[in-house]
Amino acid sequence: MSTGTRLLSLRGISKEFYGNVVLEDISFDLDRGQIIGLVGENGAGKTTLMRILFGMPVIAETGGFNGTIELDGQPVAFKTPFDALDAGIGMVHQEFSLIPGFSTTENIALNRESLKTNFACDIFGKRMSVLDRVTMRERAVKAIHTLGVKLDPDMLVSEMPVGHKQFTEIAREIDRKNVKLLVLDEPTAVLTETEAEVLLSSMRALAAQGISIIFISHRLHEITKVADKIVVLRDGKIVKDVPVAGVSVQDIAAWMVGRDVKTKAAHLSVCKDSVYLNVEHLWVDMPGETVRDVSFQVMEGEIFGIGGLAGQGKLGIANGVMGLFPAGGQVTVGGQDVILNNPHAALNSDIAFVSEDRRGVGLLLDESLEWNIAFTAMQAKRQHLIPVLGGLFSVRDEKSMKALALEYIESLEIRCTGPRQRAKELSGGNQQKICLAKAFALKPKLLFVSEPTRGIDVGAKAIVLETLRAYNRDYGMTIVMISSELEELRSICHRVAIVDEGKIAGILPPTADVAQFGLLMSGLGAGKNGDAA
Amino acid sequence: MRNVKSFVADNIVTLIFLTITIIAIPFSGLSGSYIISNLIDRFARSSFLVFALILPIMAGMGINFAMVLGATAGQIGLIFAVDHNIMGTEGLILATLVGIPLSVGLGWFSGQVLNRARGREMVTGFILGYFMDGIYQFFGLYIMGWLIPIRTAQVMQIDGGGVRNTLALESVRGGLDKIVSLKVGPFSIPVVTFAVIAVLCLFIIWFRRTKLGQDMRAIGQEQGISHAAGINVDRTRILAIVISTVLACIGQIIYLQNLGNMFTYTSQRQAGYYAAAAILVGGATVSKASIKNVFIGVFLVHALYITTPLAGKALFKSAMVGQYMSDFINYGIIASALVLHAWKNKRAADLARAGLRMSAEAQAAAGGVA
Amino acid sequence: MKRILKLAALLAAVLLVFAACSKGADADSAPFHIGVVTGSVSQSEDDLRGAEELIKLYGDSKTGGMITHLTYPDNFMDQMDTTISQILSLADDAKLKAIIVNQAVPGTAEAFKRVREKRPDILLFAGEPHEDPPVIQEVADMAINSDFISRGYTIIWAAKQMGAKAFVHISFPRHMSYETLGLRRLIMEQACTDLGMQFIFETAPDPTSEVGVAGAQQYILEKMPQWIEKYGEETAFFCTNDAHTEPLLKQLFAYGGYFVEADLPSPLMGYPGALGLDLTAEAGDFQKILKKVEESVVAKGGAGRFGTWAYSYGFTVTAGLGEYARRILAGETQLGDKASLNDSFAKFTPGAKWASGPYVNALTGQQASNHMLVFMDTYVFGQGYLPTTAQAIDPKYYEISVNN
Amino acid sequence: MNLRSLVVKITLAVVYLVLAVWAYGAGKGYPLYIDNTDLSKPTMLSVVIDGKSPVRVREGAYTEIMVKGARKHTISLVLPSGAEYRETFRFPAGAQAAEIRVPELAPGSDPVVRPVLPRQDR
Repeated sequence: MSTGTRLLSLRGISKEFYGNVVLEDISFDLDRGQIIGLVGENGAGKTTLMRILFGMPVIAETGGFNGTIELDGQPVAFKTPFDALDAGIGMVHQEFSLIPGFSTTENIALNRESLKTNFACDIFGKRMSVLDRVTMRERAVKAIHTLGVKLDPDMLVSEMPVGHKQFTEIAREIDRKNVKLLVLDEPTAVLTETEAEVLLSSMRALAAQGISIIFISHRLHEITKVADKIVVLRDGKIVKDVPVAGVSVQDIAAWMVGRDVKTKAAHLSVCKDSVYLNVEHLWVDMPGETVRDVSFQVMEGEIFGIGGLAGQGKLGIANGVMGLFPAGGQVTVGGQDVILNNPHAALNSDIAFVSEDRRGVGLLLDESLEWNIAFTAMQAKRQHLIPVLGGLFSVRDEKSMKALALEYIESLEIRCTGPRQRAKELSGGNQQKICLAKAFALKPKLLFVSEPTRGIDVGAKAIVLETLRAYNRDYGMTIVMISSELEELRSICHRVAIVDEGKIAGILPPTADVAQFGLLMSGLGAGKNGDAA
Repeated sequence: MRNVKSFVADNIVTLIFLTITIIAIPFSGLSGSYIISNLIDRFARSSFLVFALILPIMAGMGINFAMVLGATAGQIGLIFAVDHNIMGTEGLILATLVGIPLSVGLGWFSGQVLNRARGREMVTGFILGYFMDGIYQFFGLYIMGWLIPIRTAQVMQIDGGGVRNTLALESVRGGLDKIVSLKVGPFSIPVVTFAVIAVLCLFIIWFRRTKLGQDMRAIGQEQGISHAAGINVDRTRILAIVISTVLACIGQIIYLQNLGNMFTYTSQRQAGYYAAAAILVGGATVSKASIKNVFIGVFLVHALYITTPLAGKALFKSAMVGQYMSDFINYGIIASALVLHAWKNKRAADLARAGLRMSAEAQAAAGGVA
Repeated sequence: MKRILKLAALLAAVLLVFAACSKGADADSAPFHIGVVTGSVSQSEDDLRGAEELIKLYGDSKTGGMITHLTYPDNFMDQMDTTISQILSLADDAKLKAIIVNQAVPGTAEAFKRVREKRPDILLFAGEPHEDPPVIQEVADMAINSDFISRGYTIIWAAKQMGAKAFVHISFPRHMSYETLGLRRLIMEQACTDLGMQFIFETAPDPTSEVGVAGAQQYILEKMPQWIEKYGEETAFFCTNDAHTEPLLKQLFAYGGYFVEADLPSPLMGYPGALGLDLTAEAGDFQKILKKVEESVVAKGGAGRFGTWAYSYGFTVTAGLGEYARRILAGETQLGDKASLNDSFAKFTPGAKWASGPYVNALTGQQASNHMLVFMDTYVFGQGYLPTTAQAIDPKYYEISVNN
Repeated sequence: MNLRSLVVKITLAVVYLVLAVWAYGAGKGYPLYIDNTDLSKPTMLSVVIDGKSPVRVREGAYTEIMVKGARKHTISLVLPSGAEYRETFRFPAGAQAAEIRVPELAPGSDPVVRPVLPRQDR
């Protein structure tokens, strides 16, 4: 399918954000009619690379990039995405950018409508032209035909199945004049198996017509099926750039995750046999992290890890159980039903939650540390309050709040000037510790921690993980830890569940092969791989 | 059954007011011919103003309460025409010609402000209306008579400063309605006014088919996506408001030529309010409106305005309580329409969620644990 | 679209059904109906009580009587639409032959025009019009205002009869800039000169200014003793503002002095507050109210020193215009009969007579025969009616103008 | 295209202005004073101008009626007796207002339409 003529060359692309290197010396080539599979974990640099290719303003705003991009042998530097579009590069994003109330045709021709000028244009400009719907429909039909799929050109997007939306997006890019290169970012993530098959075959059809495709996906078997060659990114570097022939899904998963990390044998407590947390058919309507149907069990005294790629729903689980987003299903803790959609009820059932959104939900940034630590305990358990007038209302017990704060400042090694310092003056790692302290102050039997090490330095990371481990070991606290960092989960958890598309793809022991985790994340092997539960 | 339920839920606002009207009609004791002739009159009078709301709703800006600015421009045009003693249809044409440039300017201004108040367009528009009140009073009471001399005694305040409170529009009264007045049985139909309204309908239908109309529909649904597709969102929103403001200007002139009297400093305030009530009762929401909504809304709201005071009187045996009840209903319309709109939004979200729930439950029934 | 048509069809059907029904149930005996439109209790209670008095006399049209009563909206400045359609709805009744609007708020003239176009046979009366005199004169068969010009003379005349030697006029610039009030002050000054009395103008704070009603009343309370000391006890006081009236009366009872009548005279104006009377039991019955106020005034030693109109002006205008319309329709009199108009008003004010004169356009000097200025006899507590309406007023007073 | 657009815009602006000027000229109202003051035998009468709704003029009074434009106007007087006098007149050139004396019109003599100078006192 590759015609052998070079379309795109990336040479030595590097990019750093405020001293943080995200891309380092990226070079690869793409021929006409070639499909490249671009894979890598979250944060590996795929998104940044595509932003550079498209000339997104955010790149220039953060200091530009090094290296050169050549299109058709000519060096190009796009200032805006519109320049890239004009040069014949189309991009289909993971999130749909379709107007829901518009038909397929209207979306395909969005802002490129065929127009018929009239008298009013002479007065008020060409936006007064009337749409030429007949021509627009012809264009849409042609683009759909090129794509080789069945799409009703008159159907409203809001009434379409998800797959059709994806095709509409691609058809929109094809409808452009002289489109040479398509970037498809996780186009199959929302598709059913059959729909994905259709998409893959239409990708091949496009390639046959000389359109090159950069295909980003975490479904590795799709990559092996459709791509001509594969480029694996890890930590901002290209770790592999090979033709796809003979490469197995397991190989790619291992390249992606990296096989050189050895799991530390953790000092784990022994968990009891009784089930402490039981989740059945949980659904959560959390924007961007929809949980569709999740069931799992956590033993008393266990540290249970939940991993998976961003947007697959792992964050939704904790937020749903804690009542922060509309949810449904059955959740029992220690034999008691948890009333969903009611944060207060959740707190009262001896569950605490350390949110991934530290600054938004977790902390009262303008308040003192003692306030922050005692706040939830005060609200939920009415602790640290002195009743006045026979309990008619209460005042804060400053003394006990201070004692509480000092206790946690010491035990968690929070670096601060004292319990009266304001939360926003602390570093990220110390803020995270405050969040933990706040949760610990409730003396929960079950703790949900969401992304506890996100955005904090290595030293703080270690303390946070060690603290969790210690509370688990010393107090028998059951912990559900949600993290994007697989290694972290493997280093601390008894078992690790991987969430994919709002469902549990599988549960593995931390000692399982890293490639197995990679497969689960890639939407493969559900049920097939050793379920350790 | 499900269809009926869904139909009721989708048209709840319209149905509620239809029910109230149907109940009020017999109690009011008014004759059908009176109600119909009054409806014709009110229809001609106020439907143009209501049309001014369609485009901003289409562009996702909610109800343009800032249309009060356009109404003000129309009134300034009328003051000009009356002060210069331009009578009849010509007076209205002149008032419109004076009002249009003013309303374009004011519309551009309010479009700018509303762009800076994204997501809070309606309340900002409301406040803009009050802000305009101040400027307008300054203009009417101070600039007029000082910078712009007042030529006609009937326009001037008794003490000589500014435009008087109640302006008799005798010279332009019926300047549109009475060009051709068709008698059909007991009813007289202002043919030209209806023709103007028909032309406006055609304009709106045509406009929706233009590139600009398509862009407004697009940004009305998804600003971010439209922006990414290269549509100049800010400019399009401003244009929507400008057109709305100009239509409000013409609408107010049509309204006042029918009424024949103008409270110089308060008439414009009601413009946005009543138009909003009408379009909401007609089944429009703050995000979706059509010509059909305007017609149904104007019809229902005015049927209500005509009948409730008398129905209230008959029910409570007191003229005063009847008046209070009609006030209560009139003012309740917007509030309840907005509340019902919020309820509908919530229902839509619940419906979407129900899909999620059903799929989870279906899985559960199948005994499948992923 | 289809369902919309269905809805419309349904509504049209309902309209027609009820149109048919409402016509059928017509079994009343009254030869004609009279429509009365007033404000509500919160806006102008006396006007509304006048309409209720008419219903008491002639019955509600719903129950076979003569009177159909409606109210215009409280916020009539915002709802001209409603005012117009309320008045217009009266014309829907084929038996209705007269419409009385008191007070004729803005929109009345427009409504009258529309009624005329549909039903030229209906008599249109406007009480206390808010719109410009020429506007209302053009459309109404009769418009009624309080006669501020004649009273400029008669109040002074009455003060002299009661025994006053000086006349103090209390007001403030905002009121004095109103044409009617400013003109009356000039007429009063002239009348004082002619009747040999001293005229004094005193300024008091405007209750709508930042001092508020309380501040303005406090000012009167504090100033009155000084004024009475300065001008003597044989001085009559008059104020243009309602809020000033109560403290003025209070101090007059305490320190002496005369009070002829208020700007909008009624036994309810100022007296109940100044005397600490509770008149809820007597509401609407002016003879009882008058009696109770009088007893109290006499008890405080105010006999012969305090006056008022014995009946409320708003009440009498509503009821009197209704009576006048009824007489015309019944053929007992005809439109334009001044004596009958006065008599119609007097029917509701036993003991007090009314006088009326045509409105004169100050600019053109033209008389409007369908716009009457009316006033009634002054009642002096402990003494009885003064024949103010019987006084011949020198025409020169009508020629006084603010501009020269 | 650009030139064409410019021409269309200019034309539109011109049409706008022409329309405004026309409306101003054609719609300008002039007061007509109907003088009914010195009829030897006073009667109320109604005046119909240009077929509009009748205006009542009381005995011994004069009335101001606005007429639109300086073109030809038709005036007809209807006495209570039913007698009707109809007359057509053109507004005197340059006049700001005009006066019609009923006594001279009613008996059928030449219509007396007198130009009136602008009133200075307002």
